[in-house]
Amino acid sequence: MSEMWINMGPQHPMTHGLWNLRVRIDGEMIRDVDPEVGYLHRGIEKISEDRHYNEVITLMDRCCYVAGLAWEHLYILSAEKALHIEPPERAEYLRVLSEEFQRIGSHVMWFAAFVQDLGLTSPFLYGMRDRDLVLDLFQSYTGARLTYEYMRVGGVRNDLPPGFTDQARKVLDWLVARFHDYDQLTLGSDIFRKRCDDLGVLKARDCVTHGVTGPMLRSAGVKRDLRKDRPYSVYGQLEFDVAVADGADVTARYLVRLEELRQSVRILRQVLDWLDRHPGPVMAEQLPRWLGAPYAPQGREGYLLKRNYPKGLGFSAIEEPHGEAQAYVVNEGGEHPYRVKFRSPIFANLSAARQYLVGYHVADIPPILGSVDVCVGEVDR
Amino acid sequence: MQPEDVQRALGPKIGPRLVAVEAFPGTAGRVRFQREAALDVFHAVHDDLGFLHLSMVGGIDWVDRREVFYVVWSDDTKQYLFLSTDVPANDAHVESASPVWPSANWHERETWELVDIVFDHHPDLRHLLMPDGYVFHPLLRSFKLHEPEELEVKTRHV
Amino acid sequence: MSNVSLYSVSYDLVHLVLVAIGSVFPDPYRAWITNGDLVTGLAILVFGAILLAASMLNTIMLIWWERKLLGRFMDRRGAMHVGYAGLLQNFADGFKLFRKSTVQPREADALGFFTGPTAYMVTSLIIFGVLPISSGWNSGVLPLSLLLALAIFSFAPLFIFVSAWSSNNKYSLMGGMRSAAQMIAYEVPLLLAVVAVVVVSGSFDLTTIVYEQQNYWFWGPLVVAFVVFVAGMLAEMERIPFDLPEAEAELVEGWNTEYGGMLFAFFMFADYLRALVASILVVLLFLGGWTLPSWVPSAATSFPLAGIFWFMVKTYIVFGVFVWVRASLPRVRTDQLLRVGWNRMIPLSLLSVFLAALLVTAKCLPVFGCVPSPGV
Amino acid sequence: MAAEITAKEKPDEHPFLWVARPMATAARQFAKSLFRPSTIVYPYERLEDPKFRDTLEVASGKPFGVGAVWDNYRGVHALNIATCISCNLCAFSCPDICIDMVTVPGADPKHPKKCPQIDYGKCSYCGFCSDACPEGCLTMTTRYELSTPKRSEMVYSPAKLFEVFQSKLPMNPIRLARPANEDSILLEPPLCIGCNACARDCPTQCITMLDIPKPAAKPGEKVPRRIWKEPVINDSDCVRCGTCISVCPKECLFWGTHK
Repeated sequence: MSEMWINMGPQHPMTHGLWNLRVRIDGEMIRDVDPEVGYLHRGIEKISEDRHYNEVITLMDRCCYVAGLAWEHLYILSAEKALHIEPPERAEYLRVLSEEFQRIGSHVMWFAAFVQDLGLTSPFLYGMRDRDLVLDLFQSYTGARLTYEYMRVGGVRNDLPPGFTDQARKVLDWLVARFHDYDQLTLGSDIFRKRCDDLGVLKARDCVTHGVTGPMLRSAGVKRDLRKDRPYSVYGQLEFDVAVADGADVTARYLVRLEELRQSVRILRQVLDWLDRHPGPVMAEQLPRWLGAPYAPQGREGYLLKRNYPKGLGFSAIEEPHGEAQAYVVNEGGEHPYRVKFRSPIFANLSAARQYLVGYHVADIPPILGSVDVCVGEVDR
Repeated sequence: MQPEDVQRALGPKIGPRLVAVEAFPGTAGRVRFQREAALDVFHAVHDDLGFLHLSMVGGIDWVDRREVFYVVWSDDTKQYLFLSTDVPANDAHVESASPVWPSANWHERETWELVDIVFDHHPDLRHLLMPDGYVFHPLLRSFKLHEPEELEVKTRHV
Repeated sequence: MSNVSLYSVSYDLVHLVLVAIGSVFPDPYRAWITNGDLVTGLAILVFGAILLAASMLNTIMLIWWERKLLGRFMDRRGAMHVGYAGLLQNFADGFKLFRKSTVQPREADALGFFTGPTAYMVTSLIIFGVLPISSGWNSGVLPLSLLLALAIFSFAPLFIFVSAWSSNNKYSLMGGMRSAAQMIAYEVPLLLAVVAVVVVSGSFDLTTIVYEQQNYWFWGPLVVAFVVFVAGMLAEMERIPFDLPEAEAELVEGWNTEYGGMLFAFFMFADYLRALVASILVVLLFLGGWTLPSWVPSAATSFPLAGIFWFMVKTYIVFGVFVWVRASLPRVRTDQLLRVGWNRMIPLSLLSVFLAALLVTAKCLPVFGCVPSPGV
Repeated sequence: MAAEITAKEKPDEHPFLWVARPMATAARQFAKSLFRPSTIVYPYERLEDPKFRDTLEVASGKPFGVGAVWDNYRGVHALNIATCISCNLCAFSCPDICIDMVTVPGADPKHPKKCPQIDYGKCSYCGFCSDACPEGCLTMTTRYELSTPKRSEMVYSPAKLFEVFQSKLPMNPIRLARPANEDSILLEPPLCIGCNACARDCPTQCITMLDIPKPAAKPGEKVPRRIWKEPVINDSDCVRCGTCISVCPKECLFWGTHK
């Protein structure tokens, strides 16, 4: 049989973004793959070096367009460490609220895209409809539906509007009922099980070797979740379980994500209760003095350096909806960060593509990559 | 695991090529070593200390020198560990970590093309994010962005 | 049962017009104008035009029906702006496609590239010539109309493969291969399921088959054949869950990736023509055609064109079931599809033939509460 | 690596249910949305319309997250020209550099007034400008319909932004509180020449020039030629726009903390 290379991408329904998967096929079988990324490279790390600490937040929303608030949280945690700032506790709870709602939004969006790859058309719209409720909530307290710009160094921009928590609880109740529908539409159908069982298998050992994290790793039976293992923010005070499944295949990833949705709802109920009981400030009192008017003309050059502003290194890692994201901010005492480096979980998950794609059918590429949950904005940065 | 533990475990193997193990908030420490010791440090950290998971490789351009840093994670102690080494700017190359952690592959490709640090014995050092044949290294300090339109200070009387 | 048929109506119409025209001319010309051959020829043309218009119109309405149904399944509204409830949306879409220029890839083979969609469209249209619509409303009595319809129906893989191959696109080629494999695999059980119907009804004529169902619809006694036929038709129509040849997730649009404008419209339109044919065949073979059960009050069947009305209602409901399946099921994989086709469908369809023969020879049909018609 | 299974075990396949459950779910959704699908027929129905929102909630029972706080939406800006003090802070705070300060026609020609002009082709709606506005005259409204056939029409002049302000749309009420301990503007006295540029350009007129005593000439030194005045800045009125710093010819003003 003769083999041939086909380019799946950069414009292809499977890619969910702008990247290219080169596949060598033999009939319908995959013999080799070579992912090519970089079509969406905007140089966010470079641009950040020319921006004030707060202005970088606008870039974070564009990093991953389905998990903007999670990336804001990641950057803010790291920048605050580099600048030696302590946010108030209520701000931390608001950030966790945002991150968990973002997880729900991201996973529901993933569900929609994933079933669309399998040819299930109507659950796609159910997913988009349910995500819209989460976006409505975001709009009501951050003021935007996709690019939130909500968090600030030292806290968050504003407190919740009145009546938010009741509305949020109603939305959570509605969502929990919808998760049952999702299960019926996918796991309940024989065709889904026939297509997804034992597909795209990546065992725990390979996951660790190739740096794969997030739901893909947990679906292989490894119980690693930074929210539990290395509690950042206020996750240490919240009760939840880590979703783990056996099987390491597409169905297992589906199970892990659906369970994470339910755990997120559980976390959110606790956070909402806490927020109801503990009013307080959402912005740190003691900000570095120059953060107040960071944008105005600074006068003689280098005055900040002259003032001996403390330098610092900030490193943070969070469990983003797609996996383990890290940020490293180097503060050399200027008004801009000296260097910002982000670690995108999908970047690593995608680099292992050869391990979980070769040997399956061409028709299996969309569901397998769908279960990886590719978001190119954060791969290319 | 504390920085002292790391120092105790790595010290005998690496010897004087281990520059220091510093405390670094949120991690088990920051191991600074000379680049000649790179592979030994990687093997020691991977095999002896059990940091099986390489999360991130990156580079920083300090104009006169360049720093390569690695972030590794251990499932046993549930901690991160920073490794960092300096390379001179005019001779920026270091041993690749790919043989020890295959996940370093793409991270090193990215670091090479953005910060211009060559990784020796890398299996596949090609452009990743930038187009093939791109000769610049954008994350170097010498690579200037377009100047933003100068914000003139316009006041009422000018 | 009246003697009126679509062809006889058009013959009478043409005859009437020609006599009227001939009356103004002197005699030798009048005789030439009203002679039988000319009337027959023109009548065939008019008959074809009416058939074409009717089938086209129905297909467009079928697309509208699918869009509206699918919209409600997906918790949305479907087309709603052009015309009342979006009835004219598909005309607008068709007009848009009609105005687009036809782009031919440089490396494509022109002959196959253009004949493929055209022939696909034409063969799909021809089938309507042999399908009876109501009592007497047919193109005349064809003793083998069922066989003819299925024979024309199975031309399609050839043209799909030709257009896919001549597109010179790897995705198209894979789609064409899949299409050929799939259609051939499902052709066999489809025909075997039809054999079961033929065994029970004793005829290859669609009109006769419908009249055989006056006492009981065939889907009851021939339930296995019914299931096999519907599943086979889903595969032949290339609709979800069997739309692998144009699986948009991995093959972009499969064999019509390279087509745009009117040529794409041909493909799209022919797909729905075939869906209409499939729904009509299901109604004719298993759901009693234009007849209604005897317990239905006679008022429901006594108004003019009642047969056609009920026939269309049944057809649209059957298509609605196809839409329902599309809204709720994922796509299967090629190897799974073929395995089901060869390993499950063919034994099932053989079983259905066997059961049909058993029913007839053991005279079990009255079990279903029906008196067998004298022909059995 | 001991695995603990908290996700549900894979449910067993039901050989006889085949595809019944997904089809039943789809049919249930069909029945629910037969009369009122969840979609909102956008140009005719708008979520920001409170009347429509109330009827919808009753009709479908679906919780709508927006509730009564649609006002927080960050859309097109509204500019109250009357209260704008031309402090430039919006332009400085813009990460996308889409705000330009342009002269507003109709003002005193000797004292032309500059107000922000926003290019919505570049704007990212981050709200930093309205957060930075010390007078609250630049706010964001709920207007979100911006499509236009020409790129040049994406640039909103101050007059156009004032029209938005006059249309009385709900405005985003959220303000970012200024931190309690901001830097102040300090003077390095030996460098000052008393030129009055800072006091003249201060948008809030919080700088007053106070006379300082002219020192007596020391033997062998000339008294520097300058105006014997020094700026004094009223910190409670200052909006920290930095205009004085940028116009100071001698660079004698700088950011810092009072001792």
